[in-house]
Amino acid sequence: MTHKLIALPQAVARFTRDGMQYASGAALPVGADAVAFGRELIRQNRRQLHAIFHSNTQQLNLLCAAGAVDKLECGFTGLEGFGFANGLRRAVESGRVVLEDYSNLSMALRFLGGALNWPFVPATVNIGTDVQFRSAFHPEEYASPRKIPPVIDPFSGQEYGALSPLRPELAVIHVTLADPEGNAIMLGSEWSRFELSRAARRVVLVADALVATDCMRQFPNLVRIPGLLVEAVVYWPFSAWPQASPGVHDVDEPHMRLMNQALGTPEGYAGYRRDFIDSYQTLDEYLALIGPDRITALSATATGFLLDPYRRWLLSRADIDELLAESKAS
Amino acid sequence: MTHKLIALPQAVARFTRDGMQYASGAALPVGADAVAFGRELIRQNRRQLHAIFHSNTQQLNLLCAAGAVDKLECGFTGLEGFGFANGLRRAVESGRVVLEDYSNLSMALRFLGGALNWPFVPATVNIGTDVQFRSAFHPEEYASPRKIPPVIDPFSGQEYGALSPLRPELAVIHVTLADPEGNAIMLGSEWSRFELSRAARRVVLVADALVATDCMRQFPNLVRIPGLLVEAVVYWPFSAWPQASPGVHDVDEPHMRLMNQALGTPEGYAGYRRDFIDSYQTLDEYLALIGPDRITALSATATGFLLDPYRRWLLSRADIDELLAESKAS
Amino acid sequence: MSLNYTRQEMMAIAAGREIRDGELAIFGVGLSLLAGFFAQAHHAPNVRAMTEGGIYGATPVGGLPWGVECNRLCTNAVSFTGGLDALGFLVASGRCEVGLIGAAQVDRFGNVNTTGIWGELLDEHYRPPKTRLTGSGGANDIASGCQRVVIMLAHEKKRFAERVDYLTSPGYLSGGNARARYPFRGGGPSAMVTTLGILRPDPETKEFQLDAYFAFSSPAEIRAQTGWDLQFAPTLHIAPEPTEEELTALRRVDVTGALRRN
Amino acid sequence: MSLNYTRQEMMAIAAGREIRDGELAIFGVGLSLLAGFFAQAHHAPNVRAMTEGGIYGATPVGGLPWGVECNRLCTNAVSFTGGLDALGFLVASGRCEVGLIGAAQVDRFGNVNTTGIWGELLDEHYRPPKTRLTGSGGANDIASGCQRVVIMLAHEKKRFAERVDYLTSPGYLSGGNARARYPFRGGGPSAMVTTLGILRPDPETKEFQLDAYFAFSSPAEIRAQTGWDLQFAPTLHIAPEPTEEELTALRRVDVTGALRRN
Repeated sequence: MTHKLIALPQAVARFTRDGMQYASGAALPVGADAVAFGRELIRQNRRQLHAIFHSNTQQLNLLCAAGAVDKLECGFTGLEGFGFANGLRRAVESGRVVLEDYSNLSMALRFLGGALNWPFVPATVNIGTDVQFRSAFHPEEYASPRKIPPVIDPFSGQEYGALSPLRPELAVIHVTLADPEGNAIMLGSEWSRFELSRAARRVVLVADALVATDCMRQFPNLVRIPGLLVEAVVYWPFSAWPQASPGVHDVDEPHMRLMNQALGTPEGYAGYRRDFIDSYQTLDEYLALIGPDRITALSATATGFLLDPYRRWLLSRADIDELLAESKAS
Repeated sequence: MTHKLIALPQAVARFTRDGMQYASGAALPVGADAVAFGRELIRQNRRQLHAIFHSNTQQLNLLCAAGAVDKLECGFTGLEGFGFANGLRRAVESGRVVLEDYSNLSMALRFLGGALNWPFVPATVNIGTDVQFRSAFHPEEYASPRKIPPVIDPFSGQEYGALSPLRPELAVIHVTLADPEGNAIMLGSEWSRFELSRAARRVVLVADALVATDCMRQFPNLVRIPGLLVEAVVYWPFSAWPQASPGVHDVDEPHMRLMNQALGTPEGYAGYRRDFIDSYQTLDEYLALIGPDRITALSATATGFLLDPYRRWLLSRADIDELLAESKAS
Repeated sequence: MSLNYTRQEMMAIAAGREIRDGELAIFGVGLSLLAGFFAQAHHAPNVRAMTEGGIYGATPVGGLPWGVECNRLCTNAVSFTGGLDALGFLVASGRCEVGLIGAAQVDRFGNVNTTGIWGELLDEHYRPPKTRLTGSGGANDIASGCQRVVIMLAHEKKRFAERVDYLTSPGYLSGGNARARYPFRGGGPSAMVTTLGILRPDPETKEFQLDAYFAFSSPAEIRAQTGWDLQFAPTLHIAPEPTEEELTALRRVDVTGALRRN
Repeated sequence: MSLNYTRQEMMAIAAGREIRDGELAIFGVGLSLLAGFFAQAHHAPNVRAMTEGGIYGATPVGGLPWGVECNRLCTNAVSFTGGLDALGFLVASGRCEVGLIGAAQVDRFGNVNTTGIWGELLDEHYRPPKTRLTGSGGANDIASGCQRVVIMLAHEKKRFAERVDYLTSPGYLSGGNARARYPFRGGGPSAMVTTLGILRPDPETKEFQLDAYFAFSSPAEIRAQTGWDLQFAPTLHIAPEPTEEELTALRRVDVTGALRRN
């Protein structure tokens, strides 16, 4: 069986392009998201992205600050306990990012509709509010007739809302564990990663750790994303940093604040880019940037027991490097 | 925390009634279904059930043979490798059971719609066929305007089908493992048990084995039915017999054939009822009926390794009896 | 004040009192999470708490969670599913009995704005806000689907507006039975719990009226801090101050003392 | 015959040849499962096999599975999900490239009946069938959604009807572009593989014509066993007999010899 491992820079080069619909598969703002993929998007100067984020994360906050996003569809744009997302906020307030608002459920429903290849998704939410009436993509329309148009229930004759399904060109999904064939386990809330993995036209995984396929055979009910849906697997531990990955590491509170503060101004962003995006070339340099002490501290998470059942199948760094060398050779 | 354990006869007495919408949460015909719950329904002479079975199982085959079902909605009425379901077949051909046909996906979608409390569910399947045009519930209508009526997509103006959501009064769901609070783990295909557990107005679990709640805390991503949705938990090992329960036991091939052959005639059913329904009073008598040798053989399933990670949390029979005694006392 | 407590603590306790034992309840992040888990710790031990991330049966460990699926809520959960399950199957469906949401701005009918501040009436042509807020998150879904909703917000005149800049989450829309025009599965907001008191909707008009004020507040102060002509309910009264048991329970939940930094 | 093989084996191999390497493919129970796993064992090692129960990456162990989620398919799966995922997200969506289904009765446009036999034309008033079959199961979903569908059935005159008693799973409906009236995500049946030969639809009319007959059969026999006036395709030919490699691969899959009991 051929494996699907690929290095992060190659994954960005091969699977992304300027102007594409780019979806992130993540937990909520403080949870698991492949923020490192966004750093690499910036390193490769991707522009004019049409971003589809179920909820904001530091990745989106960063991409907005970098000017990499033109259009955005999103259910929640804050950082929960860490306040407003300054990079996103600046970009939206200035009009540089056109943000089409939905709710958290309607984003999930739109992925569901995309996964089923439905023409529309019935909605009992968002209707009757400005989420339905106001469209940033069609600002001249009020009430917008096409953002969440009415649909008539044929059984009762009553009017419901109709959400537009999402089928993003690419979804980059954070998972806790993947095997080299792309079978994946998520620990913690799936949020909408299950539905998104079916809605997206292509799926790339970013995994905290790699395991042997035998782990998947031991826990097939945990494998919510089977390899047959997956194009490529990127191994990048702490890709969610400074956010958390349940079972693996906690949120880096000081860096969450530092980062969000930096993204509040162009100068701050420039400094952040210099220090935390352009300052590493390799995974090891990235991990060194976080720092061994901080990695140790963040890894001492009270959720660590969640990973215990799978540790015996973890692939070593040497195993992984060997597989990656193979894929480079081929 | 108060537990939700209840004995099988009490569960049937408390949660079922003649004429109710009764849904079974099961895998496909050869897989996990709480057949034993159906045996108890017959022992308590439940009648006029409106049965909602995603797929047929030996439970449905039996209930049909027993004359306990008046109306049925179903996606598949066979027994897969074991042929046609003779009890169901007789009941449908004679008109005693009125069977409304759907496909396997449309049953799942109808549970999804029930779980979301939608008025209808868009369909790209079943349309254009007799599954849409013919309604056994409204036999005089052709093409039936209300079984799967058309709905107009507001985005394109094109016509789609509209499935009616299901919100059964009771779902009795087979699970591999439950804790006393009703948190549950299924091994093998969920089929539609996840959606059904949200669509049904009340949920009763029938579990092959009970585990301590710590097992659920170790594997929260496996707990697809949380206790907060569950009314009661029945402990009844081999409840799926003669069908299989992945990780626990294999299908009993000779009994599958014996049972289905018996259900092919009224006399055969009467004998089956005498020998395999009215012939036991307690769980121990039920297990004795299957027979210790057969239990040993069926338990030697090649899927047994799937249960290994959870064995250390299994509650003993003594633990379970103690909990049940408590619930009787209260 | 008979006991030493902060305004934030009073607000969290007042909101927590809105939750009844055994209910299926969804809490947001921050204050509403504390209010919810205070209720569980105090008078609603069997509340079935969930978050919009699909985290069931969890209690916070190690401090106030940074988010609704923060690791501080992942250490003792019995089930993790996802957003479609939590916000869809359990909330939008009408199954969830009570939801707690925050608000940046409300109007007299309990409509909520958490999307942005324009600072002036937005005309038919949409444009970016002066101040972008968080958007709906799960709030619209909770406001649409929960059987009843409790809104929590700081009582400041600019937040209690004649009309919200953007209607993010539905209260009673234009009032009366306007909500019935839409197939929401939930009943609408049952209370606004603010830093100064408690407002409840008139049964007919659905206009929110002052039902209770806190011991450190007054009806006059509240009216002055409300942007519409606030009416007093016939039941107007002083909300009971926190009891010692309540305060103890709340502080057990608020281990890091987030609510004591007034 | 150059090799000793059964008609069932020829049919399974002919159906398996319809599956290409790398495809996402859904197999039903019995013969179609064997055909699918034969393809995987022979010429399509990277076929991405799934069942309608949402079992991924599995190969049968211990004999022909009794069902699509039999324990014989549960011992080495990498993922278990459920029906909504398999039949909805992957099949009805149009994502699945090929599906194999069985049929009790077909018509000239590849419409399938697996619901019941009435033995006479059913009028507008519905009534129970003389012989109840299995209903759709996942077949309607596969026939609606898969990019292409291969229908497998015994070639008997009563099964190849002028009109099916009940249209369970859509072929080309009334022929031509009739299918376009409905928003199916799949393209319709690409072949009927029978116990006697292979039928394929005319590109324009979508009427199924005889494309190949097996070495032990003949166009005349097939026409005699077809209930409509069967046309021969311009490409009519003898289907290649099983090669030794094919037969070895099939028998490795059919460990219990189910197909050798003719």
